[in-house]
This record gives sequence, structure tokens and C-alpha cells, in this order.
Amino acid sequence: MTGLPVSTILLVTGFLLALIGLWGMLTHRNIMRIIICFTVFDTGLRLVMVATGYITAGTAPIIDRALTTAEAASRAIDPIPSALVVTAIVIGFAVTAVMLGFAIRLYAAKKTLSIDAFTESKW
Amino acid sequence: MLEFLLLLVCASILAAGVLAVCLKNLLAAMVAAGLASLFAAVSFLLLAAPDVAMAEAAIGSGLATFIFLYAIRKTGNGKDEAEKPEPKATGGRRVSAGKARGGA
Amino acid sequence: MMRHIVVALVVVLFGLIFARLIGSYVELSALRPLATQYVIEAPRDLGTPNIITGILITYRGFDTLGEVAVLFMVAASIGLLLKKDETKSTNAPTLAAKATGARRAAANTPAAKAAAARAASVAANRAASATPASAGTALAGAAASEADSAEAQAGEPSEIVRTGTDVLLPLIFTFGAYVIVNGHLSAGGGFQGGAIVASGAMLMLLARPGSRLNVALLSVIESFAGVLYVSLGIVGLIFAAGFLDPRFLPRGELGAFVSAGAIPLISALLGIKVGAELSVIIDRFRS
Amino acid sequence: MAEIIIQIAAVLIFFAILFAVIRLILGRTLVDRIVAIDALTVISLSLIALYAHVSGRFAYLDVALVYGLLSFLAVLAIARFLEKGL
Repeated sequence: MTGLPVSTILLVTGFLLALIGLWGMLTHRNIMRIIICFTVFDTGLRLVMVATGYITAGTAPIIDRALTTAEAASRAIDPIPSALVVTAIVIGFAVTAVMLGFAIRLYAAKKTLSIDAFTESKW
Repeated sequence: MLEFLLLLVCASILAAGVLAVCLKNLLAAMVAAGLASLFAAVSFLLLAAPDVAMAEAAIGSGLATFIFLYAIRKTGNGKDEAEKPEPKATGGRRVSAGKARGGA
Repeated sequence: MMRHIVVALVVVLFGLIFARLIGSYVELSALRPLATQYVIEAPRDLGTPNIITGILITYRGFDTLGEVAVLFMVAASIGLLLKKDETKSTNAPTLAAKATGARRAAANTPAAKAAAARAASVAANRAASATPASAGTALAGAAASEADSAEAQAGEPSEIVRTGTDVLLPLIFTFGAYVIVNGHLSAGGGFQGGAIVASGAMLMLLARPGSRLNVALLSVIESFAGVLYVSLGIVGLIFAAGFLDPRFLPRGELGAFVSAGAIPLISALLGIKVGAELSVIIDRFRS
Repeated sequence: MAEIIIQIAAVLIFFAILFAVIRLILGRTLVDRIVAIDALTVISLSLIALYAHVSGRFAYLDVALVYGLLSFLAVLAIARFLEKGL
């Protein structure tokens, strides 16, 4: 109906979301906002990675009554990007947690979250 | 029919991303980022990757939102911004700059 | 303004790179050779219906092990980052600042109680129960009892939340266990199930604000699961083809619950480890 | 018959997402936005169930279960945050 393949639509969406997150990350001065924009950026790149593994009219690579072993090779999607993205999601959460921990420490030290206030290591 | 739903979901992801970047209220921005993640999980399912959709819904959208809530509570920032009426709240940049001056 | 122009330039450059990538992309119509190999081999060789779990736990087992190590280090470093707040020497000046803030707010507003509550939310739990005048003297012995009473004042969860938690919590943990141990049959696995279990722990903390997770016990469980995980890998090295090879147990029938060699075992250990680590991270953020 | 019902369900989900997203973008207050997001999680749950039926894969329904659990939890956490009890 739309003419575009499913994965192309989601690839464009993912890249646009990553650009939005990048713009926000570079313009905001508040550390919490930078972290939020980082998660948006991360989500966009995950969309891109999963979209590159899609096969036209593919289905999930899980063998049950709906997908037999014989037809798996012709109907299943590429499982490698999916497996990598599961890893990437957990690591993204870990990175977000460390960033938030640093944000809390910085706030406790200076009572502000603006990156303009942290100038000790500037030269 | 499902193609239109897919396009709508993509538009919603982009709208949620723009809201997460632009909203003045820190809590609302955080919730909008969680919504972008939630719709991303739906589109992972439409890309036939249910494992990734499950991980994204549980971790990216659930646990990340929780620790963001705790961090906002600890930095005391969401509170200040949430209680302000909308017209009073200026951009995050100006608010933080003012605070920096006050702190210094 | 200069900054915005530079940022716009950077974003446009990234957009050009992305546009080139999109322009050269065509949707696949057949699997790549490596993926074909995995899709054909995994059910026959490992006996896992869910090929993604097979890749995560066996073919890319080292990645998963490294990822779990990263999670462990993150839990430890979060503890290091957020634990120091509790010691009094570093905390005394910040507490003084909070207390002065509370006093000022109380002086300005007629409704002293409401103002104290609002300032207390900024000053975390410590100064909340103390009256503004005595806040300064209470600083020296800023005590755990105060924190408790402050939490009690800060708004108890309602009856609906508590009852709903009692009803939902067993369901959530059961569902998490189901997702963990059915990782080789349908969508799910250690990471997803561990995240669901951690969400259940989160709900428990929400409904009972006074309670604490037993972090020491969770750390012991988590280390134990990690040791077992590595030793299962070494057993695979001895009795099967290589490290983390699950084929030292019988393969079983494709689609049965007890099948796929040691994959359900490894998945369960992974789920326990991830669930404990994520719960510890959440608890560190909470305290 | 079944196809007609699925078509109707798809149309209903389409308009539900559209209106909820409009409410989210306009959103007069913070609570409006949060309620819109809660509605959107429930709607996407139904979208997942519909897609599981259309594609004939019932393994997808597990994701809907995770959604149902998480939508409750996230809204509860935000509500507790707003009443300062987190």
C-alpha cells in the first residue's frame, strides 16, 4: 500500500530519532537532559540495528508449530542483529545507570546540574 | 491496514523523541523518552524480533524510567520544575545557567 | 548562538552520513550466509527452537559472559559512587546548606508545615522530621531514626497499592521465572526474565517504603550464580567441544521442556545473576 | 467475517493511537501527558495482540504480557513520585 518496505521505514525512523537525540545532547546544558537525550539516541540506533536484519515478509526465528525446521531458512529473519541488540540494551541500561550515578555525585558536590558550573578541569 | 499502523507508530516514535528533547518539564521529558522506547518495542515486534521487544519493554522502558525517577528525586531538580506553572518555566538552559550563577 | 550553528552543522553532517547509508540500503530477501548457517544448525546441533537464545548462550557465549561482567562492575561502581553520600564527614556541609534552605522556606511562607515539606523533599529525608529551628542542632547526630520517621511522613502508599502489590507480586515473580526457564522454547531468556524479576523487586520497594533489600544476600546469590556459570563453561570445555558448550548434556527432543543440553541451566543462572544485579542497582539508587 | 473484525480493530487502534498522541503533544498539564502515556501502553498492548493474530505467531503474546505488567508498574512509580512517596 505504501510501497516502501517495512525495514526501510523503520531504518529512516531510527536514523531520524538518533539525529533528534544528537541535537538535544549537544544543545542542552543540563546534565539530566543530556542523559535523557542519550537514551533517545540509543533507542534510535537500536532501531537501525534491528531493521538491518529484517527479511521481506519474515517471521521470528523461533521454531514451533507455526514455523517448521524445514522452512526456517527461507522464512526466518536474520537472528544475529537481534542477539546483538539484546546485549546492547542491557549495556545501554548499565551506561545510563553509571551516568546517573555521576550526575547525582556532581549535584551533591556543586548543588547544580549545569555543565557550565564544572570548570575545574577546563584549560 | 497494518502499513498505516506502522507509519503511525513511526510518527509517534518521532513525536515522542521531539517531546523528550523539547519539553520544559524534566519529568515529562523523561516520560516521553520512555514512551519512545515503548513504541520502539512495538516496532521491534513488527520487525519480527520478539526477544528484543521483550528486553526493550522490560529494561529500556521500565527499569530505565525507574532509575531516572530516583535520580530526579535525588538531584531535586524535577521537583522544582514540576511545581512551577507552565508559563513561568523557562528553558532548561536558562534555568540551569541562573542556578550556576547563584551557586558560584 | 554560535554554539547552535556549530551543533546544527554537526547534526547536518551526521544526517548526510545517515542519508548515504539509507540510500544504499535494500531490504534483504534472503538470509546472509552466516545467518543461514545459524538458522539451519542451531535447531539440529543444539536442540534450541529459539535460535536467538542459542546464539546468545552458545555461539556468542563469551559476549554474554563479558556482558554479565560489565553488569557486575556497574553494580559495584554504582555502590562506590552513591555510598559515599552516607558518610558524615563529606555530608555535613551539604546538610547544613539543606537545613538553611529549609529554615528560609519556613520563614517565607505562612503555612510553615507545607513549606517544610516542600523543602524537605529537596533535602532528602534527613531534615524532614526535625522542625526548622532545631534542624541545625539535629545535624550533628543526623540519625537513621529520623530518616525512618521522615519516610513515614512523606506519604504512605495507599491501601490499593499495598493490596495490589500483594496480589501482583507472586504473579510477577512467577512470570519472570517462566520467561527465564522458557528462554530456549519461546521469546525470552536470562536477560529479559531477570529484568522482570527486578521490576518485581521494584514494585515491592514501592509498596513498602520502609523496607530494605538484603543487598548482602543478593550479592552472595549473584556471586554464587556467576561462579556456577563459569564452572558450567569449564565443564563444557572438558566434556564437550569448548568453553560454554552446552552439549555435555543430552540434546533431547526439539521443543520439549527438558532439552537443548545445558542451555536451560545456563539461562537460569544468567537470569538469577541479572535479576540480582539489577535489583542491587535499583536499591543503590533508592538509598 | 473474521477479516472484517480485524479490519475494524485495526481502524479502532489507529484512531486510538492518533487521539492519544494528540493529547500527549497538546497536553495541558503533566498529569494529562502521563494519562495519555498510560492509555498508549494499553493501546499498544492491543496492537501487539492483533499483530500476533495476523501473523499467526503466538510466541508474540509473551511480549504483550510484559507490556501489561510494565504499564501498571511505570504508572504506579510515576504516581508515587508525584505524591512524593517514592
